[in-house]
Amino acid sequence: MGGLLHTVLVDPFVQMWTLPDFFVQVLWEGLVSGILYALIALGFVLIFKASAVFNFAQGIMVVFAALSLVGLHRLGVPAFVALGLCVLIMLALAVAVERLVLRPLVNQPDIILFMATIGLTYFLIGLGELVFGGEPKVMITSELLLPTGSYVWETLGGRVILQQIDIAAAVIAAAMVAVLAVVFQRTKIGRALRAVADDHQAALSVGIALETIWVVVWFAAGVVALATGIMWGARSDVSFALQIVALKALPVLVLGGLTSVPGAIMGGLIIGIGEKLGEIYWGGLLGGGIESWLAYLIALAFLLVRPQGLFGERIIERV
Amino acid sequence: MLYRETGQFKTSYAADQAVFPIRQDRIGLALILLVAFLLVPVFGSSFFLNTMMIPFLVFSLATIGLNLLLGYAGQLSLGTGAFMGVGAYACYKLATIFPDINILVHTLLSGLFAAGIGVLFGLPSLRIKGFYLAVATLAAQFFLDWCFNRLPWLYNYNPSGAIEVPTRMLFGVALTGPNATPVTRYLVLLTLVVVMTWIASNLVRGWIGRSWMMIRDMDIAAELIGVRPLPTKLLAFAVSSYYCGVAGALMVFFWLGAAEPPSFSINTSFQVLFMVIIGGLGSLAGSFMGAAFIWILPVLLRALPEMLGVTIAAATVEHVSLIVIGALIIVVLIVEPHGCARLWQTAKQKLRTWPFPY
Amino acid sequence: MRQRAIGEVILAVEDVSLRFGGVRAIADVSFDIRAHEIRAIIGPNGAGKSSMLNVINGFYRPQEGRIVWKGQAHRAMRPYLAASTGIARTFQNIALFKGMTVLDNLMSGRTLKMRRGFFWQALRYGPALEEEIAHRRRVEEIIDFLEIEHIRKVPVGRLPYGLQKRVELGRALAMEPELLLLDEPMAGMNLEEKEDMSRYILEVNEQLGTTIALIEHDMSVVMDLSDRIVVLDHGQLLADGPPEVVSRDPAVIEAYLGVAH
Amino acid sequence: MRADREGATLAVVGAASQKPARVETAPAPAARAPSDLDTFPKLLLHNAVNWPDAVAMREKELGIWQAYTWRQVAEAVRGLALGLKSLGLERGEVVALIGRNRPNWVWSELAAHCCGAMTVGIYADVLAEEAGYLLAHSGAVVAFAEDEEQVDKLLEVGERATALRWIVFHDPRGMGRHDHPKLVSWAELLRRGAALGAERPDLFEAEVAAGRGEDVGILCTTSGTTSSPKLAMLPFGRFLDHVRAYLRADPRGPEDEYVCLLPLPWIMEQVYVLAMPLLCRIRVSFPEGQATAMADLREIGPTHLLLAPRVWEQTAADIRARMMDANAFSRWCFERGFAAALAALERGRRARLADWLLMSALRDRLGFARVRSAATGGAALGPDTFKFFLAMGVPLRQLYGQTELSGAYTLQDGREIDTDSSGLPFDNTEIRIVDPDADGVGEILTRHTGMFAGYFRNEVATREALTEDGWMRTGDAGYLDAKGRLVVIDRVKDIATTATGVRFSPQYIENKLKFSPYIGECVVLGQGRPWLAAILCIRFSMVAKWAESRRIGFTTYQNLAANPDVQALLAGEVEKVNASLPEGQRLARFLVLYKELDADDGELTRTRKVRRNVIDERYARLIEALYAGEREVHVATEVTFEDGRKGRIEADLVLHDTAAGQMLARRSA
Repeated sequence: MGGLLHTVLVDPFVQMWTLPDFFVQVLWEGLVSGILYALIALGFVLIFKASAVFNFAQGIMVVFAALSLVGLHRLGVPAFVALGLCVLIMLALAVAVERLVLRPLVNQPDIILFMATIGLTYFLIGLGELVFGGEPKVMITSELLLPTGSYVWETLGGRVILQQIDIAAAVIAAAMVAVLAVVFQRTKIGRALRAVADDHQAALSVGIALETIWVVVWFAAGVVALATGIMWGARSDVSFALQIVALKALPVLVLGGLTSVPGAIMGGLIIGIGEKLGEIYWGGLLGGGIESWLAYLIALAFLLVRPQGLFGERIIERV
Repeated sequence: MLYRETGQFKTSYAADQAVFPIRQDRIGLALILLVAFLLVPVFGSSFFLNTMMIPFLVFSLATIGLNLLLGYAGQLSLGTGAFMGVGAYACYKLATIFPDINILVHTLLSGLFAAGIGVLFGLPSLRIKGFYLAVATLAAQFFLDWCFNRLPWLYNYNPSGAIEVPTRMLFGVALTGPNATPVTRYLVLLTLVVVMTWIASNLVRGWIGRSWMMIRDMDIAAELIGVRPLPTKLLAFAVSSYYCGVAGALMVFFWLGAAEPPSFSINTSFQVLFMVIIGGLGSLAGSFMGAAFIWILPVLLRALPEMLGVTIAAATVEHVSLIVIGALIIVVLIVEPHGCARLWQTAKQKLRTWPFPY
Repeated sequence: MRQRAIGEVILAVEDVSLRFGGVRAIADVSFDIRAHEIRAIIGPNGAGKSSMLNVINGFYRPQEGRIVWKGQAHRAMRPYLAASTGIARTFQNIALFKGMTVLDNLMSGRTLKMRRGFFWQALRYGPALEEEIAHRRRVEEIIDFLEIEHIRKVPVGRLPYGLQKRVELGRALAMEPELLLLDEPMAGMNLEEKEDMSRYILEVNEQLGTTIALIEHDMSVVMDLSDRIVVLDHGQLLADGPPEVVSRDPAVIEAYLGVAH
Repeated sequence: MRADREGATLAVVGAASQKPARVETAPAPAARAPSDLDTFPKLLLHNAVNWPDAVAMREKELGIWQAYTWRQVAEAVRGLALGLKSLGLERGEVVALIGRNRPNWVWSELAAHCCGAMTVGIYADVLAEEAGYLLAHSGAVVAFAEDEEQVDKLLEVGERATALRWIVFHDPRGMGRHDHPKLVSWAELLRRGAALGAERPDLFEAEVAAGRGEDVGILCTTSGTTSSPKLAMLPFGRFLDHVRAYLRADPRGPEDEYVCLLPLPWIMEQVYVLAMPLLCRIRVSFPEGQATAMADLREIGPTHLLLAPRVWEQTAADIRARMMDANAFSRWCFERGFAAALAALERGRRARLADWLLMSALRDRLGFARVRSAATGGAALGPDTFKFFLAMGVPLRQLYGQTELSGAYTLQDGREIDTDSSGLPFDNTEIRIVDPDADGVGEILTRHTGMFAGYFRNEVATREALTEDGWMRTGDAGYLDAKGRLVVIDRVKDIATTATGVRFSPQYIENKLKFSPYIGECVVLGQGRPWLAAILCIRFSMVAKWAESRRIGFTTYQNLAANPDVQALLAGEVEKVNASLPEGQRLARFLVLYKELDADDGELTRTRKVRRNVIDERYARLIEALYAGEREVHVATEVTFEDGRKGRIEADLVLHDTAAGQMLARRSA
């Protein structure tokens, strides 16, 4: 018994202390995957805030965007033209979703809209595989002028290896969040979007049609998805396996609160780092692979304490 | 049009509360049962039974299970696949540890294990609602999935990581295993599904079902009427998981013959969830319709090119059918968000009142 | 006028205070309800009337004070305790189960009285069916009493407001409560519906001896129905007494009658 | 004096079915020994002994149909009768009953008969004043009241009903507040009866045995259109004898079902709900309440049906109203189906396809699927409504009779389509036409074996009603056609002649108008006037629907009726009717009234016949304006609202000229 307690409660920390460079490496890995989780969660939050739709298709949108980019490039389209085309594709997708899915389903219960986005997921998977083929592809990292090498940071008596692409990802993610923040704080459409999250009527009074807002947020989510897809694709490769990883965004979301942008970012980082630490230092005890569920368990434990999430608003029940 | 109800009057509450108070409905049900028990086994090919009817029945049962939880008690779960897996692995373990006890007993017992696990993961439902709860059940899904992969004891250390169904007999007839005929498996499955559907319909019509619906429709009012949320929700989780667990056991023992963890993955959870939604929340009959729609339609879609004599690459067919199914789901949700059951209800109401509109 | 024996104090609210965050909803209020009486709670909007009912049936936990219910003192009531010991209520904004029929809504009021366990429920045979039918019969009597025969199998969501109010009263009655809390039972009703509702309330009170506490804005209804009136304003007790006394209380007239009407 | 008796008329009219009525195979048991079974109580006990476990009646109560066997009915009646004896009820005294249609009414009535008392039924919706008159006039000593509402009514008239000793109430709800020495609860009555029964076990049987066929059982109110109701005395023996004749004309038996929808005090419901079940054991079912009546009727699926003309009219109007909301396909089916069925009807056939596809469904939706014999009575039914139901396959037949003559005594045989006559007289009935004019039309006089024994406490009226040799003056004008069928034109008094000498029947034209789905009630004027005019009331439900479909806003009956579009709609309907009338009988002017004609205002009788004298008096100003050629008239009047409150209505009414009217005006100019 004492031995078990020792293995669980003492050993991992001893390891962290004795191999600090490795610990920092783990933290960095966790942080990077956390950023990617956060980006996917960000797409969810944007859409949920504006239309109360729990967009299950966010994960596949990431895959779809990345696939389109690689696919277009393979057809001989120059990289940046392909990137531009992909942005247009995401816009077209946003418009199509608003017209064909959201508008006819307006005022339906949440679960129905949720299911519709799963339907959308199937559709996009089928479409993506049909057009671009199902096999994994390599992201056109260098063509997009993204760095590929790695820095070696000699510190704490050891070495920490930082992939340049990861640093780029962090920078781009930060930039994207900053841009979004500016857009939402400073523009009319941003104000409308914030209003709509509280009250649909109030949003109308801002003078922008609900439909427009929906298109905008789905487009924004699409762009976020494209960026996420590039980053993620550059780290591994572009395949449909990504969509299961995208499910990780769910615990991130509940941890952060479904409607909170800072929550999504914080949640992403917490989950990313927590998961990596757990896997490296404790996973071995359970035979490994605990990464697949640890995030959910962390989120679940957290929810039991704070049901509305980290940044969610407190629910007061009334009769 | 078809309905003629003049002169059908009830002289007792029992008759008034019957599931099918209208004579024409009772005749219809009798016909369906007749077809299912007689015509399908006699005329159905092995292929038809194996690829359509048997999976349809398995999924119908799982759908009823999830529908009890989601449609009646209003608790969203994304862990159906895992709960089915618990039933399957429990049944497998029971069947190998106690080989002399009848496999049907094991099947029914295995549901209890799923129920226990279901209750455990249902505990957070007291504090968490809606999508937040869905994430809690996802924890169950991924955790259990991991268990199926990483605990070799569960699959008896089989190097392939799969569970393989042993042959089990009843009255000298092979019920499970490679020697069991599709007709035998179909009939056993059908009988179980009919009985369990009957039990589910009993439950939802009594105070238990009403308590679930009270929690679903307005949990605060339910509480003030004296329904304690936690036991009520946990009972819903338990019963639902039991049904899913039995469905999982049946899936392996009477349909697949062998199974690996992917059979109980998140995709299965979503598939069953779709069956519930497309079939109709809070409708047992809808569960069957949903299972038929989501299972049989893709099978047909895949078979379609062949039937038309067109040769298309299998992968392409697969992709196109995904596109079609995804689009169809959205279309069905738009046309009737309450699912096939509501569609049927509406149609039936029209038939009952025709030529009047109401 | 009416012949009922008003009995002992059945419920006492003692020095109850309730806060939401920094907002004070009820401030140090005490009053009592006697068996078999009709007790009105009145006051302007936001006076804390509904909160008071929520405290009595345990939906809100007051920060201070206690509730003495049938001789038992409670720091705070609990919804289940309240329901199982005979407190039923209706809600200002109708809290019916929208997806269920009128009949099922009324049957839901019988849930606490149904004893047959899971096994019998699953079979729905023998004792379970007998029990179900016995309760159905009781519910049918309520349907007869409230004259809602024509809608018994209609989902409540489809009913007009007045009928929903009536069904909600029926659900509370199905619980066979000793104390019935009615939160604005006549809000939004026309004259005829109000008269019907008044008649039902009186008959419940007279024939079943049910104690009734009600919140109502229509002063003529309050004056006609109630034996004693509690007046709340900004969470504080303003007056307490028979209708004729309360209606002449200058503080009440100023705070409530004078302003609201 | 004739006017005095017109209330006695039970109107008439019905039509034929294609199906021959089923011939009853088993002879009615009563037929074996009619001489012994000459009272209701004796028949009741006879049935209870011979068929104790057969269902006699059902009531939908607490959501399900509760059945009562003949034994249970007899037991209940026994308990009540003993209770009545314990209250001191003597033979020959009168018991009044008021309330809605329920088995307990029937039991109470039979219990009173067992005690040798006479019963008088009072319509549940009468005002206290009228109830008071009936109680005082009949000298009732015991009154059965359904519930608090009826008790209040009876207590309100307490001083006038000096003979009234006891009021037995059935429903105890709300009665806790009442503390009146005359009040006895149903339970208390049974308790007292049980005590008396224990004391004198054979009292009940002795009382029943003491009854004689000559005893008057029922005092049936005649619905006077001009005066206070009179009470026709109907002795058991004669009444039963006449109902046997009815059953020979329209056989029915223990397998048949009837649903009691019409008010029980009405003579025909006494025939259908009291006498017929006793004689042939047709089962009677009582609906749960007003709101569920038609749904309950459908559940039971009666084989025999009797509805008032206005119910048939309302049903036909409802069918058309519901079809207005149907989709194009259903409407097409409906229109094609009816066109085919009506065409076939004219040729004396049935449109099989239409019947199979459409009519059988319609009959089922309405609950008429099992109806083998449907009748209409109480007033005239318009020929178009009549054909409408025949086309639907409902074997509707017109009957004709009077309260004084134990109800109906002519009935169509249903073998051919006949929208004019009221059919052949029963085999016990003689009909004579007196003072026929050139067309053979004269007053109808009738005599049969089931005639009343005079009006209760009204010798004068009795003498006026009967001729020296015992014929009843019906006050109706009519003739016997070549086949011996009776054709009723109208009330003798109501057959009107214009100043220009044109004879017309206002009722005939009114019925034509009322076939329009938009016209609810109407009064045709013209007696002694140069031309005809009409006062119309909209059929609110239909016009409201029509208005909604055209986005015409309205809040009340009054402003809907006053809407110019609605007025134009009605003008169109009037023109349609005018087109089907001979030139001299066309309406020249009309107005649309601001309210519905209402029994509570005395404008209609309780059986919803127009009281012309009341109309003439109340709306004199409007009528004058019509004939003075004014274009608009201002009215200010008092009305009674649904909930009994009185109020004032002020309105400006537009008076319309029809095309015929304009032509007349041009001619006279």
